Amino acid sequence: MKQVITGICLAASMAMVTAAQADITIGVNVSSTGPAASLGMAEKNAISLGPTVIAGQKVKYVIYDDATDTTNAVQNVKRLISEAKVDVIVGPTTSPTSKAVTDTVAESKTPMIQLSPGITASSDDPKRRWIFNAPPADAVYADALIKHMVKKGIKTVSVIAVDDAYGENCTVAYRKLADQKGIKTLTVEKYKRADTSATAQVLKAMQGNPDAVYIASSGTPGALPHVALIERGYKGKIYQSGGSANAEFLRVGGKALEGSFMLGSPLLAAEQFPDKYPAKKESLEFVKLYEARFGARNFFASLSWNALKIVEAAVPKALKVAKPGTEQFRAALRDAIEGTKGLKGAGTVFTMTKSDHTGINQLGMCVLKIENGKWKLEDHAEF
Amino acid sequence: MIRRGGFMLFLTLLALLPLFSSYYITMGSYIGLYSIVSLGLVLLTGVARLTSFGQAAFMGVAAYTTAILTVKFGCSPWLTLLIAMALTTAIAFLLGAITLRMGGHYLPLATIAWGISLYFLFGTVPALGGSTGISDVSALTFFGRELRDEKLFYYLIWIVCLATLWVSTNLLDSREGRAIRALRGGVSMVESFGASGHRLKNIVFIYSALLACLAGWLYAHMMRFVNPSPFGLSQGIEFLFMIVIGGPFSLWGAIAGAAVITLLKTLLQGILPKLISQTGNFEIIVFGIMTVMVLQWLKGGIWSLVEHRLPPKPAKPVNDTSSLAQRVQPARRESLLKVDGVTKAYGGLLAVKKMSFELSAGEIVGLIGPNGAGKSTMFNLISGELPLTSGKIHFGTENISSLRSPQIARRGLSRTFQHVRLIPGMTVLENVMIGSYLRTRDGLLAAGLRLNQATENQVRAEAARQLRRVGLADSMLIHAGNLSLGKQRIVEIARALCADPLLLLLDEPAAGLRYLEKQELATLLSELREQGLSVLIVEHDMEFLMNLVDRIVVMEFGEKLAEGLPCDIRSNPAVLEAYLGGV
Amino acid sequence: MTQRLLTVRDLNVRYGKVEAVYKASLTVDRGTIVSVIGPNGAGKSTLLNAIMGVQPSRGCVEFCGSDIGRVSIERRVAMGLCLVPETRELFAQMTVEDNLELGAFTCHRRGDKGIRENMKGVYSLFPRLEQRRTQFAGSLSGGERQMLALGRALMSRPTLLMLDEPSLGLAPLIVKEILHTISDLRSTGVSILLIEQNARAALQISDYGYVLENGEIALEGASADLAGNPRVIESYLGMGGV
Amino acid sequence: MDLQTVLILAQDGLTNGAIYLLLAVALILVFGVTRIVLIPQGEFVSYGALTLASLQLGVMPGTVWLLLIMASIAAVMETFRLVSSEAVRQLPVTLATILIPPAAIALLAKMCIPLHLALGWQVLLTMLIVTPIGPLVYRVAFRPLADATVLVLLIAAVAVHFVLVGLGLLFFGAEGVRTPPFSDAHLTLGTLSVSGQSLWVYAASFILISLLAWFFSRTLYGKALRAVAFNRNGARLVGISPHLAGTYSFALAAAIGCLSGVMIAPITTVYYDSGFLIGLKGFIGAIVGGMASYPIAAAGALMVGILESYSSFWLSGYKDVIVFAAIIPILLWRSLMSVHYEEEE
Repeated sequence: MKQVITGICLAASMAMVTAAQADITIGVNVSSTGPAASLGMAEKNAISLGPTVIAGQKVKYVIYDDATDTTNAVQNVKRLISEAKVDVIVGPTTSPTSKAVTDTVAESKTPMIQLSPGITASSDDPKRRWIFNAPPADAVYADALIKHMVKKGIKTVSVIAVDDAYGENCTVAYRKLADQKGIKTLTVEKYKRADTSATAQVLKAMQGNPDAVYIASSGTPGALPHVALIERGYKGKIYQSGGSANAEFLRVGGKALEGSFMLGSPLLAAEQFPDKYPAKKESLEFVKLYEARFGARNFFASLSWNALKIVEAAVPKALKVAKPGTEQFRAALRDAIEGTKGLKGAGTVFTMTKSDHTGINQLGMCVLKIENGKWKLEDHAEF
Repeated sequence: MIRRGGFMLFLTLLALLPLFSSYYITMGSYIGLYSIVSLGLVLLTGVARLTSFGQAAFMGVAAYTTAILTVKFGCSPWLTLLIAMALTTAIAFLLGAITLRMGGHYLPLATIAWGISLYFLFGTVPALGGSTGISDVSALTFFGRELRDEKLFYYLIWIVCLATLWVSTNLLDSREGRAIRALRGGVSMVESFGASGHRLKNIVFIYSALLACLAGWLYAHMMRFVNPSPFGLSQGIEFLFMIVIGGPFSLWGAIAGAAVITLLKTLLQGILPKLISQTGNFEIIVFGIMTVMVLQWLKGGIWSLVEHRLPPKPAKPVNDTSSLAQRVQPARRESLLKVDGVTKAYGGLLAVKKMSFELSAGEIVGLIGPNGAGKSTMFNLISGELPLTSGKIHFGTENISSLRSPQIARRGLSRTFQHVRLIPGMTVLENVMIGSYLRTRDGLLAAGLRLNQATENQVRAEAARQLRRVGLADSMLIHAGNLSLGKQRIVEIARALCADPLLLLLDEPAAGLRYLEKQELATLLSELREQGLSVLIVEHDMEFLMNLVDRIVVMEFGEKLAEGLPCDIRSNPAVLEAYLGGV
Repeated sequence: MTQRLLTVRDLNVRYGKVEAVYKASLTVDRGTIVSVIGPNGAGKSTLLNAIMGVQPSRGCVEFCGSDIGRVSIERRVAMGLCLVPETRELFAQMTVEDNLELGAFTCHRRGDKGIRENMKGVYSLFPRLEQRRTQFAGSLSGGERQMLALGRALMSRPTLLMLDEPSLGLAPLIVKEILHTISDLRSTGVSILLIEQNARAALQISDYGYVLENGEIALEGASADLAGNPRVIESYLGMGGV
Repeated sequence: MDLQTVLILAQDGLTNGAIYLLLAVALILVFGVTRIVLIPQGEFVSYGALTLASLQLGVMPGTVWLLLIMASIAAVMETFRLVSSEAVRQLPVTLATILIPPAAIALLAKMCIPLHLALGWQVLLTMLIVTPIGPLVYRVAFRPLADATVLVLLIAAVAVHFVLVGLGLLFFGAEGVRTPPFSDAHLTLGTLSVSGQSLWVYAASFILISLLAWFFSRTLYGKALRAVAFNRNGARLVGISPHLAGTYSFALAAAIGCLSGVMIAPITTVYYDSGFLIGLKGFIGAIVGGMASYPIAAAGALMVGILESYSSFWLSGYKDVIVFAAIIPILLWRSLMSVHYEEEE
């Protein structure tokens, strides 16, 4: 019995020793399967375009999939922290998974750039101190949406939201602003990603003839109610939330999408932006890289790409303080990320502050119109 | 010794695991949680032959109950545990009450539906946090100290897990537990000893739901965050895979399964993306294939491979000191059973037509007739397994025509079966102990906490006494399946005797027995009569009955053909015609 | 000239640890009726089930000169072996005609198109079935069910028909009718292996008989000889023993 | 809610209900014949839709690979079985029947894909590809379990469901598809406009149900399947092999599932895992029918469709909760109706 115990202790100490190397390790946890797979897959693709060397240090990526499951997400993040000893985490994809790992990340004092909007983090909250967001906050979306609606003279809106965290968050952010601006919400209808029909929801939404219908969904599921609206002869305006901004959506939705509006990253119509748009060069660069490898450009891919950009910019500052793989390095990296200023990414410009860990303003947002199966720039913020 | 050593080694490993990285603690905690759920599922699936895909949903009920009550109302987590358990019991009881009377596949189908609707409900109701979930669930407190350290939580989970293992083991080895294990011999067998099959099934289902509830409650306080995704149907299915792969017939199989699936999942998530260029939760393909393969080739799961190599568990000693209370046998010649104009119709077909006969205390009566004459139907009418169409049956002075078999059993009627119904995997002694179901009162709580040892000893002693009475003292600790048919029939008689009956009903006890075995059986029955027992035997072997019984009732075409002393019956021309036939 | 149709040698059947049939050997010649009699529980049904392949067994079963020990039930049916079990196993929720038609399933698979004619033959044998053509099998009386079971078996054009207690539970008059029919079948070229508790009747219509007791063949001989054997008669009233 | 809305909702519910009806019928068929609760039924639906979508994009559908892989596994299992039962002589014929049809179908698909055939031909090709997967699933997963209890078969069915969903993701990816409708025509009845695709669904369901009714009541093979469902022993004694019946019933189930998938693909977006929920709604119909009665199950399935449609309108967020919770009163009703039922092993 004694020998066994000694053996186990030995093995344990061996396991402890192996993890010490000086490379920068970036842990990635995305939902490349499960309900959020279409988002996670693109995010994972973009990671493979990330830098292999930052400031002379080799970069090692450790990538896990959480299958859009919170239990898995926590497990993966713990694994990244304690086994891979990562310096920074990119991910998770969805807001429930992000929420689930919040405690773990805070306790381990590891900076994390999450790819879901959900939680807006700041240094004031000890738990969310270590968390940064790569996508614009829901409020930024809602702001652009409402502005455009006001411009078009829309007074009444029905919302059709997919029944998941994304749909929920979009709806909440939208309603907050809409109430302020005097836009009346007639009804909020929900449907499931795998539903075979959204006719009933559409009929309900069309009651009272709203000026516009706002569809809040991510990925291809947004097409189902959209098509049903057209089939039922809805003549008003249709807005799609930013989550549907990918080529697959255009393919699945087909003709029905013509003339509808969509919130999205400037990335999607980067070529159409005037040259004075600050992040135009960076956006086009990413589009070129990504489209060469993976086909059509993707907003979600740009999130993880931007997250890596933020890390790339922050690492040199942190290296001055400590060596990668140490707690000091992680703390320094966190501070450096918080100090990000005017960093140009794909389709946005980041300026973080202590109270704002998102760092994206209206520069990272535009309204697009779908014409001939393509995105046409409809409206953008002043710059 | 090996068993004990293995267990100690297991405990040591558990205790030392937190020395490794925090990741191993998480894995260990998950394995512990899943083991708790799987333990319940083993009882449900492996022992009671029912199953549920809704265990994850029961976890969800508890997790959400505690999350809401602690976050929104500031309740103590210990109070919420009680509330969650009450809620779980209510839901499980309802589901069980609705489905358990029907075929075995209705419960799992209902749990699929309920698992899905609950999952969607969690995701939809705004008060439950919607799909985003509820964060900042309060930590558990022990004597005013918050349990936030994951190492401590890991130990807590495993203490709970080992405790449930202990309780489950105790339960299986108790009065109710034996009856539950006996369910696989058919509900009618268990009911003939006064247990209600429906109630037993419901108990197992509720118990397994409660274990899931406990795990869910722990989960919520460990993660301190709940959202619908871990409580979906696929998690419920994964639990089932755990026990199928781990081994559904052993409690340790649950822990083995939980460990194997959890570890394998992690391993596969590392390996599969390298093999398949795409990412995806492709481990489900592997789990599915593994499950089908285990079902096809290794019914006992992984644990059966281990169990195979272990020495058998030592038998508990029989200490024959105290005894169970016994009924007073009625005086001889007193009327014990009176069948009065009983008819049983199946649709238009009359299986039994206006049968009437009587049996007095201390008598052996034979009910004979050619095959298909309606003897077995008559028998099942008396024992209450079939309802009568018309007529009356009196047991003693009481009319039992409308009672069901457990109620009739309670009044002192014990039976054997035409096709022997012993549980092959239980020892002869344990099989006989099932017979005493109605003679003790031990509840589930006492059984689970091992407070039932005094009565258990009594029951064991009583079963041993009955086995000695029928001359099977040497075979007590053998598995019942290893006995010859003749001995199995005698074990059935011992089991019936263990219920301390006033009347013993034997259904074709001599069928398939060798000549010598028949003689031994006849001797045994004569002896029992000497001891004051009354017996009704359904048989078609006249030779066997001739020198044994006091009176014979002959049936043909569902009707009484003749009744009288054996010697008269033998020369009755109508009986001869019925048996020999002619063209 | 006789020809061996079925040869069973040293057949053993076990239920768990119990030997239900022990070293049973019997033969059936083409164009004969052979009966197996014996008390209940002697293993008669088990024997037939084993020959049919319903029950796993050890030993040798040869049919039409080939070993059929590992052949599936369905193939045995296709080879011309047919069993009418004690429980009849009719399709109660289907009509009489459907039952008969399904009896010819293997013939149909072989490409035999003579189902209609076959059915006519059965109807002429049991005119009562024709009257009840469209009734559900479950609504028939006991005797009619037995006729249907026999008729269904004949639809497959069997070479050897095995009947398990064809008189079971039937009124004497109907028993007589059915046994006559069985006896007539011989002339159509069907051989029959018959199991009966009704020993006298069975021995009357059969050519050769076996007595099965406790899973073993205790006696065999020409039916006429067996019928006269006092031991045989006695054993049914329980005086014989082994 | 005005009359028009009522009508549109009813029509929408009926369209989905017609699909559930087909699935319920297939489920009852398979359960009756093999005692398998066919949880993976839904996967044939998504396979059908996704295969058709791949053909339209001119890509080799992943189901063809699945077909070939399954056939190879079946061939290995069959070889093993025949060798161990000393029946090697049957091996060449058996292997040929297992391997040649899938290979031929794969070859056909390869030849047809570059031709960009008309929709009708593509549907036919889809059916040809997906249908044989059914019998192969039966051969590989269930046939060795033929003597197992309903419970074990159910667990195996769930495992197969997992495998098929996982393979669906592997072969088709996570994105959804939508195929062009069979016809763009609209039928206008008063104020109610019915889409051409809905009419296709009604027509196809009706034809399929009629065909099935004819098959079961008029053909010998149909009767043989029913006979196996009623009485397995009796069926064996007249020479109907339960394995053969299992194979046929799985083929029918796969064909029905595939056709359902092809028909809904233009109405909705189909994902690799969409089939499961659709299949389960068919299940509720089947349970209404006690897993035995076709007409009651059909009524139940239509009821599920309608309930779904109206609850989507009134309480869209709770639609699935309502639909799946409806099973509880249904089971209660069945439980009260059923006489004491006991399953002996």
